[in-house]
Amino acid sequence: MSEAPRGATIQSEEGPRALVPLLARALEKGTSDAVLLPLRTPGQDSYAFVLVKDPRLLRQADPLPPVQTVTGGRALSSLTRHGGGGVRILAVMRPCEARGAIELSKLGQVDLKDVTLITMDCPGTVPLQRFARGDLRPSAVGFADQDIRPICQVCDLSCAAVGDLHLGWGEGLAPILIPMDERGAEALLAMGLRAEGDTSEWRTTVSSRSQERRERREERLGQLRVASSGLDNLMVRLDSCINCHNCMRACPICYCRVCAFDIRRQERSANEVLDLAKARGSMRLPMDTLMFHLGRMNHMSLNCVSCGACEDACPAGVPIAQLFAMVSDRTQSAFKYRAGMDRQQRSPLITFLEKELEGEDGQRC
Amino acid sequence: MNARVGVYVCECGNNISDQVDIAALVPMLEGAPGVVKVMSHRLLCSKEGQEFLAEEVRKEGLTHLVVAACSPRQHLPTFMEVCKRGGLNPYLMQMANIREQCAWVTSDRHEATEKAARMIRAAIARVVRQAPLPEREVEANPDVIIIGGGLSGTVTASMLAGPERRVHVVDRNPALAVALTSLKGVETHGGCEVEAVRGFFGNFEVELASKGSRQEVRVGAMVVCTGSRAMTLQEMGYPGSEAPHVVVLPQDPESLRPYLDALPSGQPKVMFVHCAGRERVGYCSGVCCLRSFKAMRWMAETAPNAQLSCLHQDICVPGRDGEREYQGILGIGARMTWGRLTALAQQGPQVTVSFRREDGSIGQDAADLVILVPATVPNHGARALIDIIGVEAGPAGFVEEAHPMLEPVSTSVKGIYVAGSASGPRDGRATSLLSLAAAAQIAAELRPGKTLRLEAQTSQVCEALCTGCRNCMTVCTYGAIEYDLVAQTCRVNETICRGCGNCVAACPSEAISVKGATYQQILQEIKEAVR
Amino acid sequence: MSGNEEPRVLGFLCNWCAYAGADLAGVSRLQLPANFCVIRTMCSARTEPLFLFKALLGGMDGVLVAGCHPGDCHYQRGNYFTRRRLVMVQEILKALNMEHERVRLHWISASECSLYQKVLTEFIEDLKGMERNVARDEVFL
Amino acid sequence: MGEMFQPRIVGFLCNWCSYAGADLAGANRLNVPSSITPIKVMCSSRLDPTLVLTALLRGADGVLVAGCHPGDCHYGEGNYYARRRLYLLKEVLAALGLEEDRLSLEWISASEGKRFADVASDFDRRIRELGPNPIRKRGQT
Amino acid sequence: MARGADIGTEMPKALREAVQRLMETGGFEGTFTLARTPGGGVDYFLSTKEEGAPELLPLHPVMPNHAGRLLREMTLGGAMRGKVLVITRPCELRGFVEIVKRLQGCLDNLVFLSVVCGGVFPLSMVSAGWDGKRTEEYWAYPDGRPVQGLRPACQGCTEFIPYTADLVVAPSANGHWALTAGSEEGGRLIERAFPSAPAAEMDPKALEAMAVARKAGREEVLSHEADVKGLSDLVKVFGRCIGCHACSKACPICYCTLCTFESSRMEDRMEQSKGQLEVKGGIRAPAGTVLFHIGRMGHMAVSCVACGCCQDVCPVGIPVSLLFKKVGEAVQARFEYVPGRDVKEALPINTFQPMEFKEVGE
Repeated sequence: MSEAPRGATIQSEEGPRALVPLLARALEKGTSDAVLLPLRTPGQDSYAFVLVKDPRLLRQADPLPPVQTVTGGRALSSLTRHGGGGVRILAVMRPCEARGAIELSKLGQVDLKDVTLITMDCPGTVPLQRFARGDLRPSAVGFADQDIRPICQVCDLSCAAVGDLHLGWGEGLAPILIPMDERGAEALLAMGLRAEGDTSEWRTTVSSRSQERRERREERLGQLRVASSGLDNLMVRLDSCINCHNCMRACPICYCRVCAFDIRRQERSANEVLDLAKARGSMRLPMDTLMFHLGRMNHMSLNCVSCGACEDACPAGVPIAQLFAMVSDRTQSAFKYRAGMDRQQRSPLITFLEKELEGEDGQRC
Repeated sequence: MNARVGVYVCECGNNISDQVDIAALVPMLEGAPGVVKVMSHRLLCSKEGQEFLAEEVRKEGLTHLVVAACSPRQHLPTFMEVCKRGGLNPYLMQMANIREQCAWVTSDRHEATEKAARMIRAAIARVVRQAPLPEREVEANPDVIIIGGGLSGTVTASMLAGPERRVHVVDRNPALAVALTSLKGVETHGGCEVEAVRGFFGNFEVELASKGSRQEVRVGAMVVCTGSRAMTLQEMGYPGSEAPHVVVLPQDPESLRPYLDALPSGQPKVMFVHCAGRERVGYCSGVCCLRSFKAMRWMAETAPNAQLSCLHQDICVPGRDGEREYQGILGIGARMTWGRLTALAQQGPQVTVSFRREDGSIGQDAADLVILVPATVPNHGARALIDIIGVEAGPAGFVEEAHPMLEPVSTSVKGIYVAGSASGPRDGRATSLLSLAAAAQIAAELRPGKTLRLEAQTSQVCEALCTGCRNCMTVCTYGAIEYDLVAQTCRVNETICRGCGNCVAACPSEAISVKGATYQQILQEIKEAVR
Repeated sequence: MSGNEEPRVLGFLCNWCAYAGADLAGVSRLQLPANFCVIRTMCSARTEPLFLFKALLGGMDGVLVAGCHPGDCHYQRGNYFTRRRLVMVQEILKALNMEHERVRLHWISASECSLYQKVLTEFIEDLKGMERNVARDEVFL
Repeated sequence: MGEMFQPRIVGFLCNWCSYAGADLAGANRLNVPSSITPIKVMCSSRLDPTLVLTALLRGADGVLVAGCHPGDCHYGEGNYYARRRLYLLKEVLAALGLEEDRLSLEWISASEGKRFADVASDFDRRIRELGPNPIRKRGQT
Repeated sequence: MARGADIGTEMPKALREAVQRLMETGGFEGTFTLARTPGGGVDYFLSTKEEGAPELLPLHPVMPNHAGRLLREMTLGGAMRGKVLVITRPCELRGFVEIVKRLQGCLDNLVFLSVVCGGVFPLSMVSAGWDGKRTEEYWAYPDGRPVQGLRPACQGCTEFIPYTADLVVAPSANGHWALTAGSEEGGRLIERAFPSAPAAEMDPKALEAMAVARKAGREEVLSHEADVKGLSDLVKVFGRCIGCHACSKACPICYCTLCTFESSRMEDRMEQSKGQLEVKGGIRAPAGTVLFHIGRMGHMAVSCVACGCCQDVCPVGIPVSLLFKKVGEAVQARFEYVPGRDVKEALPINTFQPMEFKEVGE
């Protein structure tokens, strides 16, 4: 859509929760078969993505929970990895999760054919471990929350309207549903709404929010770069890493069945380790911490959406999402790619131009 | 079974031993894991050396062999044969190139010896991780399909057809030349188009469609002889080219006769404009100057009172006869002007020709008849055909050769060849030459009754690890990887795979590996290199 | 079970004894419950514990594993391993208070068609006395 | 450093161009630093970044990857992919301040024996200036 | 049992010195032990030289990785060439022995030093910063009072005495600690390292007091979070599982290269899920959370050594280790099996007695 999009304003005080009755209406209308969104779990202490067909289940729904458990991309992948099977799904998730889903669709792990992605302005989430321990149980997260994860605090795409339908909201802003394409418009219609409202207020808000975040991102990641540049500093940054590889498992992009670096954990024989230990005095075990993190950066930094799931899953408190953000900001801009933003653009490593990557800063390659 | 590796160091006369201290080298290698024998020899590639090596393999019961000698690019086949004679699978042999890449390039004897040791240890570590590979062969269909029944198609067909090889010739044109239809062993399919191609070298299935009917032809190879054509006036797009006295130079100058008859009496001006459409296509077609000169000569004979002129850019008349033709044209008094055609305009009975001179200024001339000498472009339908058969095309839409010098009639797809001007503008002579070359290459590679040797070191997919992301498929040049819709994993067609390993690097899951260059094998080499 | 709903039961029958016994029950025209689904395995030892968990969590009200009597295994000793595995499965279910009665192991030879009928009927009767398997309606599995 | 620094450089050479080029350097008796140990790969595209990374993290002081010139790849377009992959690796290393200069990608054809020798010598000199790979001394990787 | 040597009262310093002596006199090529990382944390190291070696912290009360897992990864390809002193806790040693039974590692040339184990603290406590006072409290002579803040699995651990260690650090009498021998090799090592130290033995009273405290602790920890009453409770407990499978990756027993729960055979096709969606009105995505955990119990409950690593790495704090402990104990008791007790003892699911469990199947 070239001209400014229009949206449907919803009269509600509830922010993203206002979506729930609309989704129920869309389900009842029958234009969609199911809704994928986070539900409160039976223990009432967490959230999980559920594919909902029965609208009664939506009573437990929270479209924008204060914590990120499984990312939406992974949830969608688990359902559609082997094809969507013609089930028309309205999938509600945060922009970073939706970007993850889009990246996964490029990697053949998500089938978006019959999926309508619904995204919304995201104020960020609180750290999963603190939430799980019960230290932090906010009922809702606001845009000014100081407890949100460090990676959310520097997210400049928290309001990226990458879905087919996007919900804009925030302090002093009435919720507004904005169709971003044909599919979104259809979904809006199924909810019984019309995109007649002006979106300029939302756009202004988002643009200033993003600008602020971009500046903070530059600043904080810049500080991190200074603090972790070079082998010595980097090793200090990774010191508490226990090589559990859980960052990789929580990552929505890491889609391999067995991580290459898990296979390689058994690569060194006892004698090899002994020889190395003798040569260097001692060897920390398990080995190849750096290999794992650098290798993973090579495998997926181009597709990293900075969702922070890795950092949430790290039992050792490594600021891994921030390190990845720092690296992937650079690698993605080197290939003029921003993960999950453009569904048409091909992933950089499976395509090429005959003339490229030359000049500018000399002969890098 | 435990590995028994034999390491044989060739002195290569003095070529290696001059620079590498063989006496010091041999003990450095003893005791490497799996190594049961290390020995040096004066010249392993000699007849005596080969026999010695084959005997050693047998006598020592070697399971793996390392030959430290010259470049595998020189003697790999030699020593693979030796393995076979010794009863060892030839892929269980690894060569360490200590001549070209060590002895000959290292001046310090000590350093050369150390480096040789590293290289040989790497070869040992690599070879013990090598599995025996079968020499794979596939039954091949000797029949050939030729797409296009023009000059190149006819030449190729006449060379290939025989009692043991059936040749199919397909052409969009329903009426094919008698030269073709009367050929023995040739089956013509006039008025047909290729709809789909399945399979691979030796076993293609080609689907042909004509109006209302379909048929399938099974062949071992395909030759693209779609030829080329002249660019049309519309395609050239010069302003005013619709003027009645502007004409494109036809294949046969005789076709110009009606225009000559219509020329005013007296001394009518006839202008040949070279390089028509050259800017549009972006290349010099290379064959048109000569064609134009021949037409001018014909015209000088047919209409002797006509004043001939020629607007040209560069004169391109390579070869034995070109210069003679050019001088001939100058001899008959044709006026040569340098200029780049910009526009044409019919003004009264004459056509005004505007052109840009070398210095950028605009010149004008007028003629009673303007003959545009057109650029050569791929034939109609070539683009669609290229997409159907899956070969690479260049920017101009011609079929791209596998290699312009080494493989001028091969394409990016093994078993699909290109002849004549389907791969670029050609004159008749080059067309025939390339057609003969294609026929010869097919005759050599696809001999009736012979099976085809396939690349042994191909890629393979581990289904349990494959996630179906199809990165490997995307980067494969040869279309050797298929996606199995039921299993939802990728699979390598080992008949097509050529073993470059690009897919391996594209797969993050290590679900795909290439035999003979597995991760472990390269890793072992790395370890030895950094030791 | 609430109402008159029939319990759904899955059976893993070994080819040589239990399955043959089931066939014989058919030949003998013995009447059997309809809501019983059979999976034939070559040996009862093929029945992975995982299959049992999967069936239970998939909403099956009961799972029956039946093989040759101890000592009669067509593959000599497969059913001894089956027995240990079933012991393990039942211990796991017991420890989690998960209605281990839903999983049963029986030895049924090729000639014991009436035992087959009896085992099956009793199993289903017992299941009727239990609640419907909650896994059938559980969204968060 | 107590003793003279003898770099260890891994040279990944593509079979069709650069390996042949290195052979030619030999045939012409040019001088190539012995620090470079060649490893033949069929195509530069066989090298995934992690393999190159493995070499660096296992202690190689430098890694030289050489393949056919763009457009000349024996397999059509492998080297274009190789270029992107290594570019990515360099970017990752650079982002973390990890001496990306220890890695170099060069195009060397089969006829460029002289160029191979020059590139190798030049790279060897640059690595000597950089000094030993610090990872070699570390008790943790 | 061979003799033991009194090493004094000052733990953990005395332990460090004992290790030093053993290294000097035992003919070892290296020590596998916890040590200080450059960044100030604690992790396992294989240390060979004294100079430049990190500060050794043998038996420091944390378990960043399960030593059995690390030893497995190292010795999968064959035995260690030289003799190495491996300093681990009893559950780590048992875990390694258990995995060696599955041919995933090799015990040759490894000499084990273990401890009458006081348990370890959770990993989160380490990343929050370690306080020296805690070390002092931890190494106080055991008198039956539980140490506060240990891993839940440790609070209820009743298998705190190692079975197959060559050397065992144990409470002796009067507040003294002893290095005792668990094998002939251990006896020889002690003789060589401590030719003149006063003889000492394990203190049965201290062990008894520990056992009583642990039994009480076990009742305590298993009675809360691990007390599940059927599927609905399980769904509540595992409701917050994010499916990262960190528990299985940290587990010393889970050794599969491709976990079956991550393989394609466990992935539902949408065509199949549709039916479930109809019946239930909704399905969790990814589904299979409970199946994963119960299925994993089916795979490794017989071998679970209740080390607690699974719970330590769980990012959402599910009491995984307690549930596994409960289930593992039940299964192991039925087979009268203690995992890792003896490397020659067959895995209960890989063996059978013809005349057993007669009640099952009839």
